[in-house]
Amino acid sequence: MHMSDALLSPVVGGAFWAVSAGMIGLSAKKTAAGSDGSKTVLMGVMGAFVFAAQMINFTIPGTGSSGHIGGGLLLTVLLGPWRAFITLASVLVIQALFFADGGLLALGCNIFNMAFIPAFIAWPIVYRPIAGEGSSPVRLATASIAASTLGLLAGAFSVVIQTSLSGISDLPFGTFVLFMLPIHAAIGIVEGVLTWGVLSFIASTEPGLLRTASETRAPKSGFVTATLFVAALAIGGALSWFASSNPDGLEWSIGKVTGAEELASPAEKAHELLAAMQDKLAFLPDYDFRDAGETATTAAASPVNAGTSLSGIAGSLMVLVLAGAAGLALRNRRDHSTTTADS
Amino acid sequence: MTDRFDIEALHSPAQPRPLPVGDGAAIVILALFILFVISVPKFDLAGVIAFAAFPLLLATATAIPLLPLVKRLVIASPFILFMAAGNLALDRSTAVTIGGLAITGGTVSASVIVLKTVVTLAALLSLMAVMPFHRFGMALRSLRVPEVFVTQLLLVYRYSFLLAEEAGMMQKARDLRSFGKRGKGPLVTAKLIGSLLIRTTARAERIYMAMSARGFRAALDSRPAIAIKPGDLAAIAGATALFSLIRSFF
Amino acid sequence: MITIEQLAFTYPDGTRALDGLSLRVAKGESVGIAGSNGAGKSTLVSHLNAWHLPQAGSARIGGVGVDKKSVETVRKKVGLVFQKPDDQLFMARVYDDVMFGPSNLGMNEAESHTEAERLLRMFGLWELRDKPPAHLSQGQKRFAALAAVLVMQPELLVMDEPTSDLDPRNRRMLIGLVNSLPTTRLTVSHDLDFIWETCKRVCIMSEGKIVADGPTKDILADAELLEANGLELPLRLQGG
Amino acid sequence: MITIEQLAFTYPDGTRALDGLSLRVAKGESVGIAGSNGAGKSTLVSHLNAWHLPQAGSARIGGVGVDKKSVETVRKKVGLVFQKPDDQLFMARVYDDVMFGPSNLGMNEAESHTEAERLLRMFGLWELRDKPPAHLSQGQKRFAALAAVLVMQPELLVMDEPTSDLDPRNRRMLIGLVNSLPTTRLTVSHDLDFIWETCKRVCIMSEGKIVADGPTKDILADAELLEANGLELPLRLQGG
Ligand SMILES: Nc1ncnc2c1ncn2[C@@H]1O[C@H](COP(=O)(O)OP(=O)(O)OP(=O)(O)O)[C@@H](O)[C@H]1O
Ligand SMILES: Nc1ncnc2c1ncn2[C@@H]1O[C@H](COP(=O)(O)OP(=O)(O)OP(=O)(O)O)[C@@H](O)[C@H]1O
Ligand SMILES: [Mg+2]
Ligand SMILES: [Mg+2]
Repeated sequence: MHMSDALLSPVVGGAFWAVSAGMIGLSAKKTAAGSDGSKTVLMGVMGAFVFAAQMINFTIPGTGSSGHIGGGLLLTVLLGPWRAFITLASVLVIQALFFADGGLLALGCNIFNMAFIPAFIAWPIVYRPIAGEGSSPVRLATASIAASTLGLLAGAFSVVIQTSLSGISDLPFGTFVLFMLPIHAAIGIVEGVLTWGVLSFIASTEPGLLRTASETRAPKSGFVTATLFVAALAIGGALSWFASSNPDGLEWSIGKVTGAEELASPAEKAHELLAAMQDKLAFLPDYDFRDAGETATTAAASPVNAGTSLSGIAGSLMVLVLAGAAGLALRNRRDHSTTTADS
Repeated sequence: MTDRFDIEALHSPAQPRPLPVGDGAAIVILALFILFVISVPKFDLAGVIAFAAFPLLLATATAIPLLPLVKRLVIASPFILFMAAGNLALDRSTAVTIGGLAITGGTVSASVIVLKTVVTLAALLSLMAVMPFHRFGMALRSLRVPEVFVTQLLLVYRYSFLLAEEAGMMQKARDLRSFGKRGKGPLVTAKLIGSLLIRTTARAERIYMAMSARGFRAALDSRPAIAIKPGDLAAIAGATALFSLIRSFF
Repeated sequence: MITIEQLAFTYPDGTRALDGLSLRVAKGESVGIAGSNGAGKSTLVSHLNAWHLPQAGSARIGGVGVDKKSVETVRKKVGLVFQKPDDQLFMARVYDDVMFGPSNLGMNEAESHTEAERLLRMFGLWELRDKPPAHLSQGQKRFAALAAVLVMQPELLVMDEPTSDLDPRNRRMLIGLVNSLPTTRLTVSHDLDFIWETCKRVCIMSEGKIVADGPTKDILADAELLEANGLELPLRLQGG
Repeated sequence: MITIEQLAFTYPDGTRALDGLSLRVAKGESVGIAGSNGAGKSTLVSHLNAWHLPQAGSARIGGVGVDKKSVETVRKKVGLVFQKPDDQLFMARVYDDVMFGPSNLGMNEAESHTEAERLLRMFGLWELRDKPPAHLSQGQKRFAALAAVLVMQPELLVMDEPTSDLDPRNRRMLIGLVNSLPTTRLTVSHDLDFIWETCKRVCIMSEGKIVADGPTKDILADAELLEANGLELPLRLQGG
């Protein structure tokens, strides 16, 4: 399940962004050392493979909803955690860019949920101990299914936490958890079976591929990853707690950094000026709920920010129309200039 | 089942459009823009609408076809719509009354969620519609994104087409020698996926050989990362100022 | 066996690959098709097994019109060996690939196996039958593709550049093999010497049309005609 | 230019493709390599641009030993045209593909463009320069791959089956083109007539080794030697 920009507060999004970006940097360092062509290719191909697989949705029996596999565990088994992480992260970036899956700010969360968790948690903590070094088919199957199910559950749980911390959705934590976990358990089992199938196919036809992964050393598994996980949640949690006591996270942080007074006053002056103009322009001034000190009114006191006033909306719609018109004008000019240049 | 397997949608623009700022700066501005949009509070509908001006301006000015964009948005959004519906259902406190018509807080916050999605994703997709992907990669390098990662991005992108091509060939081969339901069962399909992996890997290796034989390095370091120019910094600062203004006005 | 009338085909990007092509081939004939690169030969061929459907004009194979409904019937009659063997091989083992068609057609399994073994042995692939096709050399792939089609014993055999990547001895063997087949044959090839030795009749294609059609010994000895269509005399006629 | 000593190579599945092969080619020579399908020719060739690294024995190109460290240096010297053009073309437009090498190597852009245009025009691809390579006919693809390599002006040009899928006229043109190049050349081909016209010296490969080596006019006229190695006389010598 891709986390989405619109459900995130800047602080939560930013915190996970920082964690994921840091991990990409670290993984890049780890993999750059032993880089050779054929591994680079393998990463690319496997990335493309997972990318394609993620585009195929299947219906989950009994739930009436549909899901797709994540491929995180498969990649980790084939490539080792560092390379798998880099590869998965690039898949997620491409999805965000071309298929609008999630969005840019949500990338941090998505990379964390769908790349970090399988590579640095599910694989070392669940898959490795169960699968062992040997190639017993039963252990392979158990490990694949257990690790991908737990990995997906952790990912889904993480989505719930990220959403709840952001405070955009009204869905109660418990309900959300109850909704997310069963679906992802089901997807996890399907994914586990598929992972096992592909792995045993590879073991029988192209055993060379499996060697790549066993060559990679596991990161000092439990410790590093658990620390990072906790750190991410802690940062996210703490910041959102702060943020939620100031309804506007970004303004709050800007204020803290630059010194709140200086920033607030010109902004407010501009505000008053513009508000005055707006009053004149407003189609339905009666419904203008704007009052002084609006930024301090919290959602609890009056759920509607002053900006929701109809005049505000009307004003913003006008901006929209103007922008569209300006764009069209620009385009016509460009078309004109290119045609004249051609002739 | 294959409702989204649409690799063609990945094509970068054939005719890249010139951008008024450097590619790196464009990406930074986009990120800032999204951050500002996301920072609009839960019930502030006007704030989001105002920001919608930017993707609209970009889309109309560069003549990006809107329909495919909207289609992408619809496909990408079931989760969002679900969450928005949640707000709609759960928050029934009246926020505004217009001529006796009560509008609930849920309605407002749900609209904000949906609109934020549309605005941020539209901005993202419009950028990809004007910037070819390899240029995007180069721009990431100029923003100091690690080389290994950028290389992977470019390869995954490139190999997705390869995979689709190979999958197409295999499907062609199978279709031509299977009749009725015979030869199209899940068992054959499973084997097919397995050999798709082998085939694509083999071909990708040879293509990689061809690329590196023509000067492509394991990474893209052969060309120095383009530094961000002062003009770009000014553009970023300008954009930030503008976004702040809009953000505080609406 | 083949009746094509005014067939036209334009690729989605606007390339007009076939431009009102007509061709008749009687049962039992062996016809060669030659023409310069990009003349539209492969495009023509992919209409014969209903891979492409006629956009204009018509094609009939063994009395069946090629259209949406007849796709399977046509494919049962026509064995097509592609120019790119990679378009043809897709199973994880060479042997499975060769047996894929017969088992889908519900042919007698023991007989098909015997035939598959005979072909694979003849092509020097029997020892390699467990390999994934992607791990064969190019010539080996071409033979594997040929075997996969021949084993289905099609009524009409269509081959697109069957000799490319074959070594001279294997090419010689293929000449012997196809000459021994009673099947109606259509052979697209730049190897005019191969056409010379395996086809009684030859058609010259240019820009999506057939511009000459006649007995091989006449057409392929007509230096001027060949020259005008991007071809030259078969090497055997060029002398040492 | 090329010094190969006792080179051996075994694929991961155990296939021994090269088995103690030695070969020396001097600067400026043009050498042909012939041999039956599966003899290991393509495997040999992929050692020349350091795709495969010697598992045993050694290979030196222009004084540089082929090993892990020299990969880049070797690839700059050697222009390799693959047997399968599909492996070689990867950009979204033909023109971009041809310009990929020069721009990566930091060659002068205007000059490379001129050269690319000259080659594409010569190969009849200039009109098709904006097409994706996957939408070309096979012969057109082969020329695109050739152009992409020639534009880089390599010190050593290695071609694996350059004439397959080319029509007779284009094949003739290629003969003229390669004969006009001053570069050291190694040509792998089953088209012995092409080798006859473009190479002064020829080596016969069999089962991963070189089993005969000498002037083209001697080796390719020796029917017995050829016969023993899965080959036959060039068609021009077979007469009508
Ligand atoms: N998928 C495609 N999309 C667009 N154009 C195509 C496509 N395939 C082929 N063409 C074009 O159609 C024309 C005919 O192609 P075709 O492959 O039929 O030629 P051909 O006669 O088989 O050539 P060759 O001898 O080189 O194999 C060529 O100009 C080619 O560029
Ligand atoms: N990736 C691979 N894995 C395993 N075996 C391989 C692989 N590629 C080639 N071979 C085997 O190695 C041997 C030599 O192959 P190679 O491609 O070098 O032959 P070639 O001389 O180029 O043949 P051709 O003339 O058919 O192209 C063949 O027997 C082939 O089956
Ligand atoms: Mg063709
Ligand atoms: Mg070969």
